[in-house]
Amino acid sequence: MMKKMDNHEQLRICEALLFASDRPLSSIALAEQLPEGSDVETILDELQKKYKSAGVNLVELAGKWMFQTASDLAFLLRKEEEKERKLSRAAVETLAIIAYHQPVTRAEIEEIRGVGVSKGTIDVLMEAVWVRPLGRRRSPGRPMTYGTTEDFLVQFGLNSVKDLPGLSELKAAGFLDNVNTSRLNLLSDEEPNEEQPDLPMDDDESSSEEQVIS
Amino acid sequence: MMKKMDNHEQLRICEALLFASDRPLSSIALAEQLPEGSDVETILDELQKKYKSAGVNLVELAGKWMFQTASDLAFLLRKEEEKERKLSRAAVETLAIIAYHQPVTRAEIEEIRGVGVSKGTIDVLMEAVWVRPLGRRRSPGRPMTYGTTEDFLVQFGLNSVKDLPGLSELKAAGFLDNVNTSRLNLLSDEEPNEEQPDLPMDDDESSSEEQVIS
Amino acid sequence: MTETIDSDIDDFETPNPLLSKSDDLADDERLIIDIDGFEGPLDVLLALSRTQKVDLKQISILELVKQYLKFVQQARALRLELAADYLVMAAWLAYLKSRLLLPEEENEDELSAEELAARLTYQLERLNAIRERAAILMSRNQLGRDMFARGAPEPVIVTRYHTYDLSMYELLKAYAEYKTREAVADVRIFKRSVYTLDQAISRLSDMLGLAIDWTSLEAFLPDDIEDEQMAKSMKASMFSATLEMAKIGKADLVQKQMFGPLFIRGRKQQVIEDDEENG
Repeated sequence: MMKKMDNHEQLRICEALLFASDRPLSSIALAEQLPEGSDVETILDELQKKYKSAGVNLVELAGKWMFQTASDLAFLLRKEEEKERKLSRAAVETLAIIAYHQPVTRAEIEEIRGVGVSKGTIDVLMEAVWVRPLGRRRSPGRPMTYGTTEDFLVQFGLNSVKDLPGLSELKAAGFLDNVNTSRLNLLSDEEPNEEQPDLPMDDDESSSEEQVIS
Repeated sequence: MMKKMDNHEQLRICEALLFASDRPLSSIALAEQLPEGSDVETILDELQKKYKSAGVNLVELAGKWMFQTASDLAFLLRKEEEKERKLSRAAVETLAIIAYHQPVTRAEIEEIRGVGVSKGTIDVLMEAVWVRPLGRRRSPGRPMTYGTTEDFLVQFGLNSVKDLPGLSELKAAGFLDNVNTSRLNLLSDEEPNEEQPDLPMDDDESSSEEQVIS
Repeated sequence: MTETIDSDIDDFETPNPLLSKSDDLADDERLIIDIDGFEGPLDVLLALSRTQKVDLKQISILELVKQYLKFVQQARALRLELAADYLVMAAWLAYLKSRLLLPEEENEDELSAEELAARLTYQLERLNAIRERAAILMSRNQLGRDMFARGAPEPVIVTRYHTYDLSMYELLKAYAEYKTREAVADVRIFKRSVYTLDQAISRLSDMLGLAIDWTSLEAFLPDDIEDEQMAKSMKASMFSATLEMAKIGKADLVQKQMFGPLFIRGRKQQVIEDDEENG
């Protein structure tokens, strides 16, 4: 049907598909709609430039692409009346710990916060589809580990968890080292955190991409 | 705050508002978001021109404005999916009876099967393009007769319905193992279609080509 | 940023107002404890550390320990229920305090007081760091709040076609099954010609009256039966009848050789008695 499709036509197709969607689309999904051999990356690059100063921008989120309103117009579009997801302090803190430490167990979250995680906290984050179980860790008790979702990245405008603000500083300061979850760790005479050979990541359930942080 | 807003900025705002809106917006609604004295109509005109040859167009519908996928790209939003379905037992049996007894009316199929044939059963066979109406019988009520199609022959690798194995061949092939042959012979029809003198084909509606069988 | 976000940040950044440093108040008074406002002992320690007005790294752990122990003391004085977490921390801090105050003994097996203190500092710093990141994260422009996706997405409409597959085998099997069913359904059982046992007994009784001497069973059978099946049935029933008659004592039976003819003779007296009974 489309034996000879010029660049402009390919751009229009990507434009239409991305415009029609309210979710990010992968370049692979876009390529499927283009003639074989099309250079999707270049087209996306052109498209991004085309919309650079428009009221709508093409952004890369969670490794995918979507149009969204320009961030500088937020003052105009912000929906105050929209029920703001009012997260508790504990939930926000737990979300941050999960984002920066993923894959992380509940015990580790508790250790970092120095207090028990109430049952509802992780539930709320899962309900918001910002957090999901990543699989069980291969350690005694096989505890569940948690990580963030694609929705989380999209919501907070991140292309990947590697783009979390201040990630490298946290890492450099040693704050993302393994968390010693023995509750008596302050009293124990062992070096904190050094040896945790019993907590290798579980990779049968969680995909490797989730482990970018550690 | 926006004391001096240039035309481009106003255009961006309209662009973002129209993009983010879940329904078409009137120029009045748009004007409310712009500095007083803004010329919304001109802005909309410009915006429409900007998107004229894009993958999305700005269209006016019932006096309101909205973005819409360019009509020549609408095909992108339509997908056709093939899904294989299984025929019910009743459908397979009905198909077999139609094949062996065509042209046959629904009432005759019911009589042969000893059970009612639902409308859906023949519909499914027609959807599969294996069965089609052959015409009406010249008998009271002028019932529709059914027969098999070209597609049916192709599906089963037959040159003609006469190539369907007869009862004795079925028996030899082991299909009728549990049946007393003498009794079967008593009931014999069973070269397919050969003797159907009491079922003259209707030829006012069905063209002769449809009477491949008789 | 929205006000909501600002208040989120406030939650993290400002110490609990009840703990905030107000120099015009005595210690006892400003340490009015609102346990509900804290998220565990580390949270309390972080809040207390802010009163030192120095970077966490430079904080005086000894001072912090004293503050915490005082905090717990106050809570107890006010009979506030403290969660176990707070008490475990208090116990550990008391231990740390003693270690910090006593001259260090060289002990290879134990961590030094400084190392223990460093460990506490590390935990406080780590929690503080993640809180700062949480605040930054929440203050980012968010989709659905600051930026928006297409409000009226145009869905991809999927039309499904159904395809069917059927093999010749399945088709023939279905036809064969129907044929089989039809054959089975068509079995008719005809009424067989049967000479019943009752009929035979009645016939035998009547005829035994006439035959006082030994008579062959064959003689009791009618010779005008053309239906072979009927004849067989009659023979069988008559045989059964003789056995029945012999059993109730109305007849005697004799067979001189294997497969030889069967001879029957009526028993008169019994018949009479029987007649009396019947009468």
